[in-house]
Amino acid sequence: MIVLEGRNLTKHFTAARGPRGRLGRKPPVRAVEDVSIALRAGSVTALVGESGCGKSTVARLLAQVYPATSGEVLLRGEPVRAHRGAAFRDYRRQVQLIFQDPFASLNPFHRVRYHLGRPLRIHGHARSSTHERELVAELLERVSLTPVEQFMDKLPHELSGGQRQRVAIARALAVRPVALIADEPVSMLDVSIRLGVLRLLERLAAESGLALLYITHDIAGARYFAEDITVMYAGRLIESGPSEQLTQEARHPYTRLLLDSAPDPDRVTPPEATRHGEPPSLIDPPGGCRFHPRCPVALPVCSQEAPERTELGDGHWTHCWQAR
Amino acid sequence: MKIKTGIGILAFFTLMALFGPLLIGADPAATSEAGLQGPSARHWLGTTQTGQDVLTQIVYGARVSMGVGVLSAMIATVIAVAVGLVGGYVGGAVDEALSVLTNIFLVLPALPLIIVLAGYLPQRGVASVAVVIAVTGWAWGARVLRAQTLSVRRRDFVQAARASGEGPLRIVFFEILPVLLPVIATSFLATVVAAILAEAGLSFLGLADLSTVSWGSMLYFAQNGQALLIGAWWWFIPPGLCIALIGTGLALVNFGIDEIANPRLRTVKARRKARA
Amino acid sequence: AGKSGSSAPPLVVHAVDAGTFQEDFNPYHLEGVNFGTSGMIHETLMYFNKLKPGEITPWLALKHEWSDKGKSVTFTLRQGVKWTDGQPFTADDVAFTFQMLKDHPQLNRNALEIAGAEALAPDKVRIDFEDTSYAKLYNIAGNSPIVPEHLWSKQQDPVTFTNPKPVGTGPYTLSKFSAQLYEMEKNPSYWQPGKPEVPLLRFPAYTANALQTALQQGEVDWAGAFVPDIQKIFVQGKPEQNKFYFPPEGVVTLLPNLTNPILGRPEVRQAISLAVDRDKIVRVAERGYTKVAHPTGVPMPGGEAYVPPEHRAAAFKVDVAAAKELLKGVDPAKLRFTLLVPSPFTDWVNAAQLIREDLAKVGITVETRGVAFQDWVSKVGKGDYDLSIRATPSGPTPYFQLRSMLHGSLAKPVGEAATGNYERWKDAETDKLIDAYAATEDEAEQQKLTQGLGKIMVDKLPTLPLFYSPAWSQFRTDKYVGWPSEQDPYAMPSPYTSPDAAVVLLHLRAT
Amino acid sequence: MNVMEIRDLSVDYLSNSGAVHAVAGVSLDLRRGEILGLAGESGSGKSTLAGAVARLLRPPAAITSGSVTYHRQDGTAVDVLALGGNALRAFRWKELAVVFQSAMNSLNPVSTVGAQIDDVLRVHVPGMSRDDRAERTTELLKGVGISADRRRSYPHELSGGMRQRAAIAIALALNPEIIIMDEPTTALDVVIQRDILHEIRTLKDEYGFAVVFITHDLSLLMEISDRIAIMYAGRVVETGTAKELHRAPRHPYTLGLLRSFPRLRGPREELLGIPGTPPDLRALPTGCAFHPRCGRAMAECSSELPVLDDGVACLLNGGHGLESHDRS
Amino acid sequence: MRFLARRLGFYLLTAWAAITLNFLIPRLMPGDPVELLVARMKGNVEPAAIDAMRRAFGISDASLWQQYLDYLGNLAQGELGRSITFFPTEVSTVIADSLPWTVGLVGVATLISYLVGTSLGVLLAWKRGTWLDGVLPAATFMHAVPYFWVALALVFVFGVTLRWFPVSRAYGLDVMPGFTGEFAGSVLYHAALPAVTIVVASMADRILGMRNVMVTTLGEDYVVMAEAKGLTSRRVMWAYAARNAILPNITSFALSLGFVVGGSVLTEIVFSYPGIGSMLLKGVENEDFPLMQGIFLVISLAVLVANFLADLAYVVLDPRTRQESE
Ligand SMILES: Nc1ncnc2c1ncn2[C@@H]1O[C@H](COP(=O)(O)OP(=O)(O)OP(=O)(O)O)[C@@H](O)[C@H]1O
Ligand SMILES: Nc1ncnc2c1ncn2[C@@H]1O[C@H](COP(=O)(O)OP(=O)(O)OP(=O)(O)O)[C@@H](O)[C@H]1O
Ligand SMILES: [Mg+2]
Ligand SMILES: [Mg+2]
Repeated sequence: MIVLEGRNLTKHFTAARGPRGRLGRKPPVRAVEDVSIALRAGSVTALVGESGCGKSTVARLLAQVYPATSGEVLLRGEPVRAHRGAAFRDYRRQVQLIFQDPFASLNPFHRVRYHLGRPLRIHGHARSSTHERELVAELLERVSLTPVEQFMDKLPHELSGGQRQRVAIARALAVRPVALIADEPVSMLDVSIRLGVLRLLERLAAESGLALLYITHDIAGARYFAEDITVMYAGRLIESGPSEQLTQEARHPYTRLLLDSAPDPDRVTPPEATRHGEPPSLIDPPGGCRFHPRCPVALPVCSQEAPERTELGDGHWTHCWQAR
Repeated sequence: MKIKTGIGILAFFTLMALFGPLLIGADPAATSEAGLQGPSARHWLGTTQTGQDVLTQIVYGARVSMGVGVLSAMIATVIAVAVGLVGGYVGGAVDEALSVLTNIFLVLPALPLIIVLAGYLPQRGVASVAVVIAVTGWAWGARVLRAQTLSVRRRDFVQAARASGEGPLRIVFFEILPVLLPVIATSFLATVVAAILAEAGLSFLGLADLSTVSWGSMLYFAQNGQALLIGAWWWFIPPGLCIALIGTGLALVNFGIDEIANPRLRTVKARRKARA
Repeated sequence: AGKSGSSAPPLVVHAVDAGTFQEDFNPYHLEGVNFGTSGMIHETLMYFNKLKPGEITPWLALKHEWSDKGKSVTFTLRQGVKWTDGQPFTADDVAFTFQMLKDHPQLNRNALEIAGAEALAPDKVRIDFEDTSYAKLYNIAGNSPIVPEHLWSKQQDPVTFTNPKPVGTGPYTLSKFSAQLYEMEKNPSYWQPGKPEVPLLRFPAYTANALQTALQQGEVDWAGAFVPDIQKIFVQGKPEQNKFYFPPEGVVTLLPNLTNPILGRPEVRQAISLAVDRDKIVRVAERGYTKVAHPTGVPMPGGEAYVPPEHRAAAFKVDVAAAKELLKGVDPAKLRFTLLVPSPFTDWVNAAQLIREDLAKVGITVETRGVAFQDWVSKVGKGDYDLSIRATPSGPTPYFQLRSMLHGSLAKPVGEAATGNYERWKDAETDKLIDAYAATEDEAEQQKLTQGLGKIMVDKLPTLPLFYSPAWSQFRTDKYVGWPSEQDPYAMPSPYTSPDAAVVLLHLRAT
Repeated sequence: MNVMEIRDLSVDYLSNSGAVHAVAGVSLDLRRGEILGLAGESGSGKSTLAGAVARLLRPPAAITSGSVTYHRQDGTAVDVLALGGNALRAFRWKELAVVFQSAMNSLNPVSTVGAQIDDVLRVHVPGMSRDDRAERTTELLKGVGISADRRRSYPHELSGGMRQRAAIAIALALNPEIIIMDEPTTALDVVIQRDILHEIRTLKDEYGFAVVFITHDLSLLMEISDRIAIMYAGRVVETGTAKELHRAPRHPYTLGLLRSFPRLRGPREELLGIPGTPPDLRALPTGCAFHPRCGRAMAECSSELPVLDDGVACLLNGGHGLESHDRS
Repeated sequence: MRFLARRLGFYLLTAWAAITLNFLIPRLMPGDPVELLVARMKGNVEPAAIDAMRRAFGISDASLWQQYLDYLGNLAQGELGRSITFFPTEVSTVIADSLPWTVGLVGVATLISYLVGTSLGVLLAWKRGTWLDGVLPAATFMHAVPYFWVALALVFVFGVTLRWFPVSRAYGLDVMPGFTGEFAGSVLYHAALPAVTIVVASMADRILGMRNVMVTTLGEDYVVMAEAKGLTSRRVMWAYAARNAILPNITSFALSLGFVVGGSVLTEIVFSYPGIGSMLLKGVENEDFPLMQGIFLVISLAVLVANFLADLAYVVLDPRTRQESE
């Protein structure tokens, strides 16, 4: 069942601020262009792409942290219109966001109890202080921060990175969402503790039927944790499909390049050595397919026209002239 | 270490301002015919030309000087917090307008403006002087706070609070404000120093209420009485020293706060343990 | 000429505090005009010695004669006087000067009601007034410097004219000007032959502060300034050489606001007067630089003729018991007043403090409040105060001072700015005495009328004299002698008083 | 043929709340012309070790023991820790150069890329003429794939990849024997990272310098390095060739790391990860620092400190592979 | 150039604000200069002459708006009215006479304070942990000392007690202003103590400010890299660390100019220096509206100009802003 869906989402940022106050109007940053993505209950969808390609923007659009320039967000098939008031708070209750950096996403001044208690209060889940306490304990239990009593009164700086991220997850769970968007939830964590957090997310999705969007730049990680992977490049989606199929039989040259470039000690032959150029500017993105300047197999048409979506079966699709 | 010294100095002067007058009891304005006496057992810091006891004046003056400093810093900080937080959090045209206002007050030279304003003041009591100083002294704090608010507002925990459904007021006061407390404290302390100096300057120029004893007015009288020329150093040195000491105390506390926020600034007892 | 003709040393004078000088020598400008312009360059018709009320010395005019019941005065002018550019001084110059004052009220700081001025002969000039002006002789003859018609008539606007190259009839001419120093050298063709003896005057710009150092370091020969500790800073153990003389110049009184119902009661004022220890105020707040005022407020010595004979020896005394007795009938709860003082006047602030202490002893609670000078001016002017301290300047005779303190026409309703009689004294007898004085030319009569005013001062205490305002003057006798003194008060000794300063200079003799 | 030998090196960060033993008794050899990978989690002391070797540590860091010996091509040995003044300055960059994690931060923002290369040449090759220096600058930039006209660009005018290349060009300016690269590609796009790694290899083959490559991305190291050293809590816990480590890791920590990396190809194996959290360096567990997280810890592990012997520091393991880890 | 254009726009707006403020303050505040003048003249003027004088001083009863327009019109022609204190001298003349002294004194002193303070700050940061740290408490203390107190202390020690330096005025009494060595020497001699006051009192801020930024900068990778490159310490310290650390300090320096100017007002008063500060006090004491307004305006505009220059310097020194100006 599709819980949360973004349709043709586009986001242009204007009025960027320079280092010293406003330095005149800048052209818009076309951070996200025409992105459609659907999250299913109980399933993990990965959104993969390089730094700056617009992943977080998609996440924030879905979570309605800011409004889309165009396109719409649908919750259980209903378009979301409200941006304030009770209706919007209701949306907030259903869709939650987890941030990349557990060191930054908890207010250093508030205790764990406050961080978890507030959403319970705001959304009316807690009826009294004792009830709130019980619920907080329950949440801590769910994210395996035990013994619960010990963690409740800690300040963020008294927690390790993995523990903080767990608190952040618990906070998101506190509102009892149906969809959870995790924006690079482990990229700031040490390799050895990443796994625990990811496992927790996986378990939650499976147990509570949450729809989970897992945003990452680590395509190998996505292969392990997501049923579906969607690849993004320079603000656009370029390929999507079931994770195994996508990682093993990628069709878009960028996906392939990504797979080739990812470090892999198991690799038999090292990837060919060519320079691939730089990622494009989002202020003035290349016309046509945005990947064409770096594409090893670009056709003349690639620079003219953006390719339409090509279905490849099993829910695997791509935007590439070569695939047509 | 620094912060301890600073707090020590401040505590000393605060206690002096609060309880000193009770201990001393005497009227700081009381004159006597024992004018211009050097320090002695009876007058620890000597007397002024009109036989007022310098120590008593210093003790009472602490109230006024620190009072003006704290009062105007409080007013200035409230303005700064309001302008900075609102501008930084609300953004858009409001922010633009507040920024321009802030910058205007920032570049206008404060002391000349204070002098001009004070020159017009009909009442030169402690409160009105404090207000004038505050009116010209809030901009720096507002600017720093706005910049900080802008950056804190973008911090993940604020976004997270928003995402979990917190309202704007609660975000400003419960999420952003606590984080800014060190900045507010720093700016408050800096304003206290500036205000004490401004009050002293005004009194020294005779533009504050000279019938209240403050360190600034003591200096005015010392200067008027040519304490320097007649060698009455005990009349002229203590008030200035007190101002400088209190400023030093405040600055030390401030640097201490800075060092907590930015550990790189800490001074290190270096290289002793380095390799042989 | 000064340098070539005489070997006598220059005299360094400090008259007014200034950081820098503006090049302004228009004697009719109020501020900014450089000291010496009146008196040393531009002279008046007569000289009035305020220290000897009634002593009038002919100067540019030899005599005067009233006519038309005091609406007209004719001066006979000295002959042979020359402007420093060589032109002769004539009646036309005098007529021009007064006509100018009539035409430009902005310059008419004495508010003379001039109807016209006419040169009757080269040595005779008549000035007509709208009203009886006997009492204004000082303002006409003693305080209106005469300017040369042949130069000033060419000026478009005498109001803004700065007279950078002043030409006068006085003993000195301007010889050098810069922003921090100007010099005047002796006028070789001055009409008093052989005078002055001082060949060169130097006026360096000193701020109040800088002057103290200069005095201490012996840079200045003649100054008129408040010196906080005159023994240490100026006298420096050489009283025979570094002298000072601070004669009275007006009186400082404790102003009771008579519109206050309690202060309006004479016994309350009497009690206050009895409670205040004026000696202590003079000693502590005024550093002994002045004297306790005579109960009439008339400057003494010098003003004896204007004081009723029975009061000539009177003096204030402190009597707490009597004061308490007087206050018996007054509700003690109502004996609370604020005492308003301009806070920059630090001696008054101290005096107020002492008054507060004294009045507390008789059960009067006083809160002293220091306010900005302009606030004080405005509050006292509008009658918005309980008690205050204020100085009333002296005039050529004590009448001027008493009139300013007591004349009913000056007492404006509370809320309107008054220009005198700030305590708002309303008394028909007082007004009668004052008006009669203005209507007579007879000096004996005038003295008698003034004595009447003195009696009112003593008996009814409309305002409470405290001490005299001292005129400041410090001078060194190593170069020149002949300075005014208590024994010979031939002129105000302060270098900032004109034309007295010129009179002093004309008395100086090289050692 | 070692170009550098580190023996028993320890570095402490002194602070009020006790000394942090960031590097503790590390011994390591760097061979001429090899790429030595240095891996380990955040805070395990990698950068500190590099800083000590390059003599870049500042207070409160203090080298408390050990030696670093540099062997010149002509056979002379140099005690790096004893260098001072001009000798130290000459050692830096002529013999040893450094490339930092983020090029944005390691290039002076207010001077042009060319000027920053020129700076090095001017100081270290005093006889070189201006034109020669300009020529050399161009050549170096070309070598890393930056066109000559970019010489006058300021760092902020270049893209991340170009800046990183420029930093490498600066490192190459004097043909040093050793280049330390401290996470030189972490901030970059994987595609660009790949390009740069390739470039490093090519240049290394051309010039023959040795590289110390620091990262916490073990899979990256396995691909690029000849040999790898794994650090945990300030100590080197295992060294070996990339192949050995890949096939047969001998330290449980190494194994844990390997099993924390998801793989792109092949079957989706179960990822095991490492339980627990990294230790607090101020209060290290006694014995083997890893023992609280180690699934196979024995009683001795908590009391006895294992020494690095034959490439591994673990009591469990006397030189045999922990288990076969060959998955290809 | 866009950056500069925007800044310029801002400064124009601020200048307008200063001008308007200047117009409003005296009109919103109570007080009548003529009454004061009379009170101060102690009987040298008859109260009846007040009205006439009021007219002479150009005190007008026109509507506020009309006054504002007149004021702007006069200002556009550089007319600031006539001073009351120095009537009938034009305010512009008073300012023209006093401004050069202040500009010279404050300019030179600030330059010295900036150069020395910045260098000391750089050095202090560089030599952290050495005996130079002992400068810090002293700087902290100096940072809080009132300008006038420093001035008084210097007067006492070097003027009154030792008599090494003159303690008032701008040049010797007998020196005629002109382009002579004697005059220049005298000016320098007289400026010594006031300049030292400003340098001493304002330098601490520069030292502390520069040190803090510098310390932070020293931790930057590019500085570590510069050191690793084997450059000489001098070069690392100046061309890399200080060169970057100066940038954030430029703005704060420009903004602190307002404080320095304020402090110099007090300094001038202590030293009876014939600059704009002494004039300002005179204006305030005498409720000389036109003079106060004129001086405040000139000071404000001068500080604005200085800030704009700092912005220019910033653009020149920081290539990152230069790019914005394409
Ligand atoms: N508030 C904003 N204003 C202007 N531009 C923005 C804003 N937020 C993001 N951008 C720009 O939009 C583009 C996409 O940003 P986004 O944060 O979505 O990327 P990302 O894929 O999440 O990158 P990363 O992996 O670094 O987190 C970037 O070029 C970024 O600079
Ligand atoms: N200035 C310092 N003061 C105190 N401790 C420090 C300081 N710098 C580093 N440390 C500590 O020293 C240890 C080693 O730090 P180092 O930077 O060498 O680690 P690293 O392995 O390079 O980590 P990363 O992968 O995060 O770069 C860490 O625990 C760190 O907290
Ligand atoms: Mg992101
Ligand atoms: Mg590191």
